[in-house]
Amino acid sequence: MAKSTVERAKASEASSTSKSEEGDIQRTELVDTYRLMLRIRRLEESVYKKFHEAKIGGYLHRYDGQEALVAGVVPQLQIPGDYILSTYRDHAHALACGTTAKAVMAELMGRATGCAGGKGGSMHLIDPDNGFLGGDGIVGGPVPISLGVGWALKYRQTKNICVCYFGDGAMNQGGVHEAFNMVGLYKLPILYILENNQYAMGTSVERSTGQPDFVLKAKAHGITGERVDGMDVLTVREAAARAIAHIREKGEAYFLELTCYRYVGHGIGDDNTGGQKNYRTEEEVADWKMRDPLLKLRDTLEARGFLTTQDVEKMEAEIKQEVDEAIAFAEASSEPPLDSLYENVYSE
Amino acid sequence: MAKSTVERAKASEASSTSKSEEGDIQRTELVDTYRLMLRIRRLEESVYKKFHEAKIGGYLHRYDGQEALVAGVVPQLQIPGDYILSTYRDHAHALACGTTAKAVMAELMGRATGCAGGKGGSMHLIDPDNGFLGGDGIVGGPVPISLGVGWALKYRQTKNICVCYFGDGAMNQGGVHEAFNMVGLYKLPILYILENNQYAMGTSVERSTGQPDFVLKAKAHGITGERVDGMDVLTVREAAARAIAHIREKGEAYFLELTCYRYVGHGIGDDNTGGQKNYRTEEEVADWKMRDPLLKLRDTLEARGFLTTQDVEKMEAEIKQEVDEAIAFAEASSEPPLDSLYENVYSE
Amino acid sequence: MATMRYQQALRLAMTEEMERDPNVFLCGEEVAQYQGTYRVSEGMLQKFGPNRVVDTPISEIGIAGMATGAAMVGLRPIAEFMTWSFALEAMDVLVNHAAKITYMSGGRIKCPVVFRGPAGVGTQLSAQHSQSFESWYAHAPGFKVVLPYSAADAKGLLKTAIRDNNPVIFMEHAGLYGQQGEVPDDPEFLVPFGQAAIRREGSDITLVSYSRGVSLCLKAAEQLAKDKIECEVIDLRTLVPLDMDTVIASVRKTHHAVVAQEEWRNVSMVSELSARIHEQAFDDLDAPVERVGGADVPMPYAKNLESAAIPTERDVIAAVKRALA
Amino acid sequence: MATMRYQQALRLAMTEEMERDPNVFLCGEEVAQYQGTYRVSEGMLQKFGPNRVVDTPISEIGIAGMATGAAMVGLRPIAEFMTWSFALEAMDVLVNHAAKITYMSGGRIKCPVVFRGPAGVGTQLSAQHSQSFESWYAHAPGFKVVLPYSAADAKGLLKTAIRDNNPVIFMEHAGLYGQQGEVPDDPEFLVPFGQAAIRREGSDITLVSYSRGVSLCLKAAEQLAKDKIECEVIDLRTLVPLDMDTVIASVRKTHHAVVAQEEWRNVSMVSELSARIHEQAFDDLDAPVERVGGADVPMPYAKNLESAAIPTERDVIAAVKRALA
Ligand SMILES: Cc1ncc(C[n+]2csc(CCOP(=O)(O)OP(=O)(O)O)c2C)c(N)n1
Ligand SMILES: Cc1ncc(C[n+]2csc(CCOP(=O)(O)OP(=O)(O)O)c2C)c(N)n1
Ligand SMILES: [Mg+2]
Ligand SMILES: [Mg+2]
Repeated sequence: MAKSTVERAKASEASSTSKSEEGDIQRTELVDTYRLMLRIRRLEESVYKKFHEAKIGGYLHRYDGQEALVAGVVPQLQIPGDYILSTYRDHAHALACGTTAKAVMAELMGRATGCAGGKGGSMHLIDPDNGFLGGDGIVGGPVPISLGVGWALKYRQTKNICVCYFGDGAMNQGGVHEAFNMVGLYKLPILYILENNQYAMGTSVERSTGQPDFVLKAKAHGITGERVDGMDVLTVREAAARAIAHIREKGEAYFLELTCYRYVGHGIGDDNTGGQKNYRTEEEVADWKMRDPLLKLRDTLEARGFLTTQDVEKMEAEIKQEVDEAIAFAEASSEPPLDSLYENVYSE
Repeated sequence: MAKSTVERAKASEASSTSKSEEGDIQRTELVDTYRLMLRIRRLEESVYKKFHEAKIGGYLHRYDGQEALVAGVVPQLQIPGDYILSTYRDHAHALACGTTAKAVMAELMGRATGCAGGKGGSMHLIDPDNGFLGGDGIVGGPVPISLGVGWALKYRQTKNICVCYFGDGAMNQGGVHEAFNMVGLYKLPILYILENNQYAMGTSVERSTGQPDFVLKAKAHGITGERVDGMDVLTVREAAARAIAHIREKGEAYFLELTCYRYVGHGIGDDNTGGQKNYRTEEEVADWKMRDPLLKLRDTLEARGFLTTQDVEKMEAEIKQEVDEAIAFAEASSEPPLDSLYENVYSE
Repeated sequence: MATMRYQQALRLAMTEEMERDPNVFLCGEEVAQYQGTYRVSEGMLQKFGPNRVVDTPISEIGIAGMATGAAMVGLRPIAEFMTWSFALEAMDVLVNHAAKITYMSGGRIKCPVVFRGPAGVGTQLSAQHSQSFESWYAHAPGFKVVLPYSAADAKGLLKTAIRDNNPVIFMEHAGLYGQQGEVPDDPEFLVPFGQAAIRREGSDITLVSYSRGVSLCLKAAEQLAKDKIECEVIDLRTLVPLDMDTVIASVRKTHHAVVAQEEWRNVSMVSELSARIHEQAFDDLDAPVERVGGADVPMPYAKNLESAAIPTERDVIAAVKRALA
Repeated sequence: MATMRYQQALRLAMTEEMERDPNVFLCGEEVAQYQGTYRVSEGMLQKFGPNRVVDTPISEIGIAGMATGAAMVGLRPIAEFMTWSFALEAMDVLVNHAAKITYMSGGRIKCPVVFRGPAGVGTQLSAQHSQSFESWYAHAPGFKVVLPYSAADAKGLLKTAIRDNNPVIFMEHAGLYGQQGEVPDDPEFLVPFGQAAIRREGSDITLVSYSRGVSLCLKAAEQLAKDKIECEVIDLRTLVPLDMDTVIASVRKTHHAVVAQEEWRNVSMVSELSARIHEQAFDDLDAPVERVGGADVPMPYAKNLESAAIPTERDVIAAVKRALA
């Protein structure tokens, strides 16, 4: 989807969209945004079950509640050309880049047909052909890498950009600051998206930072930025459009802090052990769910007459089928051959 | 010197000194400050010769031009009790803490009588009994350590503080940012002194930072700070007094960026190869020398009648003797015994 | 004696030492309010309060610096790495500071700090989270390197580590946290460093390992006993200091040895053990020392590949058969 | 053929490869305007401009990330660490990212990056600056590990490293920078990885080393020749991949071996070499393989202690005498 030329055209329109024009954005584009968020939500909702069936192993981090952060940004990118980096909480990013649900689900199940041939797993989804340079199991890990990707884009004198996602907890990693400073110094075309879902595992932002204004932390290294509501995908779209335009024109980085919330536990362990009780209340979770990005956009779309209940039911059915087929595909796929254990340690 | 009770009393006075009262600071204290700067200058001037005589080896970093940064701060500390950490450019810090010129020179020559028994050398002078926790060969290295020292002081509910020196280049080290953030979060009694001598080896500040306001970088982590003229020891004294009072009262960190200049090369290699020609002009060096902290204080003292030419000549003679004796002592001292090679890998 | 899990034994060791010495404190990610990622520190915040059980930001350099600096001025910190993989971020503080300050200061500074946390392979945690690097820490002088296998050792070695005046690399195996064992209640129960434990006596071949590798060897020994092959199983407990006397005495008796670990085999602890046994018991050996280790690849995610990358008792048995062939 | 210093040969390799391939660039601290801390990149800024010879802040994590990320999208970066000691700061990027991305991506991402710089002991640079950790990099899968001894290899191996599609750990010995040697001018002169060089032929004992350790062995061999002891001296050139065939073939001929390196001996490359030789040539050995390595202590500053900590040809000679005793 993100690859279609239509999208690419729209992306450039979007880049020059001002608040007033926002209302005129084509129906299809907004509906596609809703569809993407719904695809992410439904896919995420399916994975815990597969874990409990021992079809998925390892760590498993879901994106429920944060959908707007990718749906409001990635469709505006030029893929191929632009690059995306994210954390271990990366299923949504892969889907948004255009990785099929089948390739994602097969990777989660460690099958040869997975986007990383089964060698990466949930934290390491990757799809270079679609611009997705992968998740990363190390907090803050993608940020020093983004510096190199941004450097390459500038070195090659392209107009492309790198979008790098990372969490609020990652702001406390030294490597992030080294990279920010160098990105500020070299003026590299990178869009930083801070997924501020309020917690790093069980540690709230207040309990982990000496100074909670993350935009100031970016500014301290020479990177402009702003904080916007990450629960409203239209707001995210606008901010991303502004940011992307700024980057492509000025050829320098931009920092977006998107406030959002993670509905489920940090990872499946957190849900299984009920560890969440140690750091947040059910009321708090409920309050944030009132601001659900999918409900919000659906209301807008229905109000504007862009979407009917029937449309949504149809969409739900299509997506259910997509997810079911992805699961069936993954389960039917074979594990990587044993002799591939020693393959890919090196490239030819 | 820094250990005397007189000093301790004065230190507390100093802590409450305001600009207006500055004029009344006792003669002895200012004269001691001048003497300390002169001792540092003369000792530093003696070391290259010893290197060329192959009496001193390894790297060798001098403090000429930056004397005010230690002479304006360390005498105000409560030693023992307070702690000091510095970089590999650490001869001045050791002297200011009260380490004898003999123990310093013997360490530079790798003798058993050195402050580290000859095992540390120029970059690793250390003298815990005098509160000096050592130089550090790693850029930014002292800063994460200072976090632990500050933590211990708070943990023990003392009113003591830790003073941590580091260079402008160190601001680009991730560990410095991790530590700053935690110091801001935990509110620890640490005075950070950024020795901004304009260059990190051959790299000027402008060529190494995305945003040159270092005070803002500290603020971004919740640490208050200010930038002051490090070429004027009285200004440094005042700022340090303010900072120390703030830390002891509020129990939280303070950041001082002291602008200064390194007269000689980064290290002796830089002087030998003439590498300096690649990054700075002789004019620039000459301009900064016009602002020499020793000349400036001497003028003030002579103007105030605190110091006569005769006093200075006497002081020079005493210091020359001190340095000569230190060299004689070091040269007469024996190398560490060979069987000490395997000692001190572990403590009992 | 009480039966408890390895994980509880670790908690007991920390609790007893914190009760004994007010200079001991614990810091790390999620150790306090969250009760520990693996519940090792469960209840300790409630017992000792936030000044002694300290949650940190996700800043491994900061954590290592906090612990090292505090140790340099007389506290006895225990720093938890959520997993040892993340200690890679703090390598400069660990190797260039904690491990060297005593030597660089000519012995004037002590650095009594324990760095601890889960190490080794979990279950499908992929390449970045399935490793432990004990071989690295054993290579760099200045550390003591400790990897408990039994629940009793988890307690006794951790208490010794906390009382040691040097930086101790204390690696717990996540796969052993749930393992039950008999643990002495005695608050003075200390397991000395540098004394290997003979977990099983045997006369035909010596199996040397540590941490979870010991269980591979014990399982293999059981199997082999059925074929009348009697293995002596040695648990090193600490890699630095290393108890070669026990190993060599056993090899002089059995004339055969297999050294085993779960981690990557190339340039590792089993390489060192093999070299030393050959050096010190060459004439007693009837066959070269056999090494068992993990596959030299980043850990794959897929269950079948992961299983293939981790050594099992079958690999130990095969090595024994090669040695005795 | 031209006579030039090791250091110049490195510069020539980088210059030729940058002329050949616009995707190659050099970044690091003081590599450009300052002309290189050890003058390795002297003149390259003037020749290639600031986009291809890039000064960085003192940010090793940033440098490693810059090089790794750029390599992931098709550039061929050469990142210089001012010394390998400082790479400790970037260990996570090196080991958990550069070395693993190809495997974690199932081969979908290539990472053609060279990390290079001076390694090993200098002259009285103290504990934090006198070390190189090649044994660590050889332990962690995903790297190629290269340590040139001769000026010709400095050129030929670096060119091969730059053209390799994988992360290469390229360690230069500061003590060899000034060493002269004959270096082929041929811009296609490449020294393949995994092919050891026999620096001297001999029939009595095999000496295996790399980097500056080779010169210790050659000096020892000269001395020993006077006592009619003929040593075969093997320069491994690359530790990963490792050319054991050449080593084993030699040992089968000489029946004795000494493995030598300058770095800490415990759990190191010489441990691995000893283990492998014993495993692969046990029956051909008349005596156990002898290891020569640096003292297992942080490097002391004092000249006499430093000299005592670094192995010399005397240590190699002593080891040979033990082996032949
Ligand atoms: C360097 C490092 N330290 C610790 C961890 C363990 N860990 C994994 S996720 C996580 C929390 C990260 O929180 P945040 O950055 O806010 O991202 P979020 O999970 O909220 O999306 C931690 C501590 C890690 N993976 N890497
Ligand atoms: C982590 C690390 N990287 C690089 C070096 C090499 N190095 C030593 S001093 C120095 C310059 C430091 O400049 P600055 O911090 O401004 O301190 P100054 O020398 O000016 O006092 C560099 C790059 C080092 N010692 N440590
Ligand atoms: Mg978060
Ligand atoms: Mg400087």
